[in-house]
Amino acid sequence: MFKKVLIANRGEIALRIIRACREMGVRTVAIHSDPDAASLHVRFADESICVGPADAAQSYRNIPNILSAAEVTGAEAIHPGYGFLAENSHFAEVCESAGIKFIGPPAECISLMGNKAKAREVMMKQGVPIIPGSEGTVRDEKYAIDIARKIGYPVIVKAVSGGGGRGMRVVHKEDELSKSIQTAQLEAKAAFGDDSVYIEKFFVDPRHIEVQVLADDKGKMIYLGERDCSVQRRHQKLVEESPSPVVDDRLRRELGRAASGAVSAANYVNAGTVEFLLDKDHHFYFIEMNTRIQVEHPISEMVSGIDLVKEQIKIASGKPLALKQSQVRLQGHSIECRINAESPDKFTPSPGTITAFHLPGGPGIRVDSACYIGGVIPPYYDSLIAKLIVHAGTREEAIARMKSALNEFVIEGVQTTLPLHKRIFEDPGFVKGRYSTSFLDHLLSESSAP
Amino acid sequence: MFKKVLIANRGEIALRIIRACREMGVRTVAIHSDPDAASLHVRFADESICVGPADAAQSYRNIPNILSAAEVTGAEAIHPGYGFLAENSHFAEVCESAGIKFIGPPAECISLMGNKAKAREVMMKQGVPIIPGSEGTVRDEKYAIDIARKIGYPVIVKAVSGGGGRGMRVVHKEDELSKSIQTAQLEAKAAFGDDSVYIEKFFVDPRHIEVQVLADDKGKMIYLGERDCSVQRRHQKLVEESPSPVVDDRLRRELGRAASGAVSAANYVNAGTVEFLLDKDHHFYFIEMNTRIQVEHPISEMVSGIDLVKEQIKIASGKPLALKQSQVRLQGHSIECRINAESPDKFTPSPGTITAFHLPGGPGIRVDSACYIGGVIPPYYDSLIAKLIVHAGTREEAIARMKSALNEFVIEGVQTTLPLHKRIFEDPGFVKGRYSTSFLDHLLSESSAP
Amino acid sequence: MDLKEIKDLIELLNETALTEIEVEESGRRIRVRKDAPVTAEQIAPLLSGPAQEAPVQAKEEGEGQNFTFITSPIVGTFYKAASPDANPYVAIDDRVKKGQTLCIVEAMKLMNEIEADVDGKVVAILVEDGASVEYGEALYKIDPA
Amino acid sequence: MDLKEIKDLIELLNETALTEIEVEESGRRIRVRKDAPVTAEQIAPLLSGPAQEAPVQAKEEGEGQNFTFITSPIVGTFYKAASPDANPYVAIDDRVKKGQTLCIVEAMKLMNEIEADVDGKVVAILVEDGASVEYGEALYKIDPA
Repeated sequence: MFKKVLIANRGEIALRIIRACREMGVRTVAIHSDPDAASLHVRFADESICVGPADAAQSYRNIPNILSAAEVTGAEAIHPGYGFLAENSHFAEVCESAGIKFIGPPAECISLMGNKAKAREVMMKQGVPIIPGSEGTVRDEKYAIDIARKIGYPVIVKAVSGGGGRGMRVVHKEDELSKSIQTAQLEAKAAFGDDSVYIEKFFVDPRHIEVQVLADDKGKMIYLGERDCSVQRRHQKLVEESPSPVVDDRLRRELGRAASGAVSAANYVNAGTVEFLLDKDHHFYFIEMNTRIQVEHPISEMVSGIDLVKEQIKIASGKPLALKQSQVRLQGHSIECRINAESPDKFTPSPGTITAFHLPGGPGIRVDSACYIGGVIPPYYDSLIAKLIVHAGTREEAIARMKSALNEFVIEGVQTTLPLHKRIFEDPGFVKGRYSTSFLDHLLSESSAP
Repeated sequence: MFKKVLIANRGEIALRIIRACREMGVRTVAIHSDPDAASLHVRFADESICVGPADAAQSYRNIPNILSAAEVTGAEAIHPGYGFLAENSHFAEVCESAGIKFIGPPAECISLMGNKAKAREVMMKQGVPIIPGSEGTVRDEKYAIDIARKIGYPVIVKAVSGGGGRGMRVVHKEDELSKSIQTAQLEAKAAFGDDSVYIEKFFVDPRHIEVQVLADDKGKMIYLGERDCSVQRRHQKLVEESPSPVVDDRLRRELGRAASGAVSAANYVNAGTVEFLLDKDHHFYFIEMNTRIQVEHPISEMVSGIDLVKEQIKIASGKPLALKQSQVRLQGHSIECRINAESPDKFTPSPGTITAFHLPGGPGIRVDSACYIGGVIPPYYDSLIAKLIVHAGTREEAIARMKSALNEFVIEGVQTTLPLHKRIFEDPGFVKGRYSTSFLDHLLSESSAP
Repeated sequence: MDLKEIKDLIELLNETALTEIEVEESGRRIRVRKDAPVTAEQIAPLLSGPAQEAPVQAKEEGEGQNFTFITSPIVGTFYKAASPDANPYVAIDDRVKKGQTLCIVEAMKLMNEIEADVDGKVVAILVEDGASVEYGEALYKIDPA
Repeated sequence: MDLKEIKDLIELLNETALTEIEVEESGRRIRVRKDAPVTAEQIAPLLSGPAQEAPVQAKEEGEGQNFTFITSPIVGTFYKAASPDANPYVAIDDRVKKGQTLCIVEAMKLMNEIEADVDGKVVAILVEDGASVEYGEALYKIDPA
């Protein structure tokens, strides 16, 4: 086991990793930018180093300074968290060449999964169901038209290097196709420096279902059930639950088998998430694989009883997985709300100083947060204030518990999404488990209607 | 199910019951004394009624005002929590005669278990192992001498109506016996208005092991494993864990069988705790049965996944137990620390205003507390600030998690027992699970030694 | 949110010579109150003393006048008269004498007569007939002048 | 405890014209700093602008004198001289010119020469030879007078 780990992140995930390390007897090094000097991750780490100014490109993404910080503190491994450098294959590579263990998959896995078209190809070969669409990138207009006719409209044009909704265009008719491809290419070039795009079947009102996997470097892997992350606003998840209200045992096994296939195809090691789109007929299709710990990992921890961050660290240190698939037992129901510092209607960021912060408590309540009274939500980074996670015997009890907890949660000084979260748990469609990725748009348009 | 429940308590247990009610869709009525008007239990209940001044005898123990409060608010049931009226059989009786359901056992169970000598007799008849000692109360000096000779010194003289260490005397030699009985009688008379005492074998360095039971009014019962509450200071528990580090599966089944016997013997209904003394040879003896929810109930909830307060309410409303004993599955290890507003060395109460209150969070952390920044710990009631509960896969992990959480917990404005709790989890004896009820006295005398 | 408001009120209270502030709006009521610093000598009788059944007397200072409030010593239902057909014990502007019955608070099917503990004039009746009252709730405002 | 101390410091800071307070004791360091209110125009370049490698310049006001601090633009190991045998680049009381090498900060096996960005006199060398330095850590105190 490592003696010292550097955490190349901030906020709640940095604190989450520090907690895991402390419980394992591993010393921690926090890095931080200038404005984060008074952050809890800095306070609770054994050591801390300032790596740059507010701009993340010069601090939390500053590879030379972060590696120097590992070097001067004698850290043997780096945990990247999520965001920042977590899915940067170059960073993983540089870590390994500097003799510092990157707590995540090998650089090749990151770069394979970072290339959406290549990932599709590999999954197809392995027999993992993929969304019908082009083989590789689309350069040629005639090929695009043929493909779109074959799979049927609507189709979606996507950037190969894309993410977060940028470089995407939904096309409903053939005469829009050519223009949409050009626009997507321009956006992709501007956003990612790569104008390659591909075409896929576009599904109306699908669900977003993802499978959590853990794989060690001995070739063993397990999956920990699915998360339903369909409550999204512009591809930003707001509420996640596990299990999904529409996945039964048979579908769960099929999803697990597909996720196992994805892991094998990529020679994947460490924690990862295989994302699927689930259509109305409960057919599922591989979307992409996230090669990192995810924001919503706690709900899988609650139902499986497995500490995913500790497992990440154990796997990176060369330990084999302690559990077999047959020993994974999923119990009860877990839901997570991401409480952001945003106006709950317009979603404009609301940075500022937290003037009141009272957490809900009691049975089945978990809060992952790095906020405190007097602490600041700076304008430079993401707006997550806290993840409120509940666990209960059934979905119905979990919803009741979440409603109760949301009402106890007091945050002042900044605007938050708490009012929106309360609305979601009052919505009859959500309560019945009948929702898709367009649920939140519908809910929000209801309120803006006269 | 009840539509409205009145909670005849304050602090964290009142909030705990309110949370359970809200999750079950049951409306709540909080009662409070004058100085508790700004308490969280008042804030989070649907309705609240002031029932008297600071003095608990005139507010939280004021039976007429509490019943009137139930009447004017239309509450169908009263949850007494722990302390105050929870083990007052007269109150349970008056509730029933006023047509208000008392959420607890029948009044006869409370009064039977409140009489320690009678409870011994009943248990003995049922075959539950009891501590060797006198049959019934001791009035006659010759009988006392005979009994003490038979069971062997040291022996302990105890008040029949006793509790909390008052009216107790340990006797090491025969020539001390007669005087000790007289002193105990005087103390018992003064404290409880009843000078009856009895004699028991006194064990050196035993463990305090208790079994949580749930029984419905159809005659079904289950037990949820044991709690080890040996870390005590003058019979006040400070740290509890479940399972006990010294109880194996065989002993657990035997304890469960004995607890079941106690439930049958008393015709017990609702949640209760059967307390045992465990000697060095792992023989156990019935001490008493607590006829209420206990402060340390969360650790049993964590390992069993069963919400004990919800079960209490369900049982009181006439619902049968949903689980059979064979379906009770205990998982992992849970530990609770009671953080009190006391000086950590002298244990003098430290009431005051909470000026900083930062809770630990993350996986496996639960906090039950009714404190908040700006809130007041009044001098009139007990000094519990918060119960910090951890749950993890193994005892080792649970200890590591507790140490980490204790270090994150920030409480200012009053003195707390946090420093003492930190010391306990650093103690090699505790870490190895080798401790008895005299553990804390030894630990404290070490520090006061020069 | 209440926590913040309560804190603000406490702060305000501590900065001033006031001993109580009460705010009521849209069905919600917040009251903060401070006592003189509590000493062990004061707590001891509190913890062991017998229940006081005498009406609690509270005073209000305002515009140079001292008013006395008759508050409910118990939780129950407030009645202005001995029975639905009877006249109210007292009306506004009536002069009352110490020991005179002002109203009834019913609790546990028992009618508890609440008496004036001061001579004076009834300035206001603060509770509706038949309303439920909590401990310490003001029932009558009396001008002892 | 820190939360309280941080809050106190923030308060102190807000009451004065200072923009930063730093307290260090028994191995723990707290620094609170305030900026001018941040506007959207200011954030935009921050989020997209190129990495600045120039040494950060900080000023201190004290006893009527303005000092300039040469701070480390990177994380690494501080060396006063080009090699263990060589003389330090500069010593206390030396006069330095803008662009003159003051020291080396080694990072990633690369020696990064840190230059003075102002003419002046070296008043203090704030870091031990061979110590690790973080981003923004003050290395030299310069009197530009």
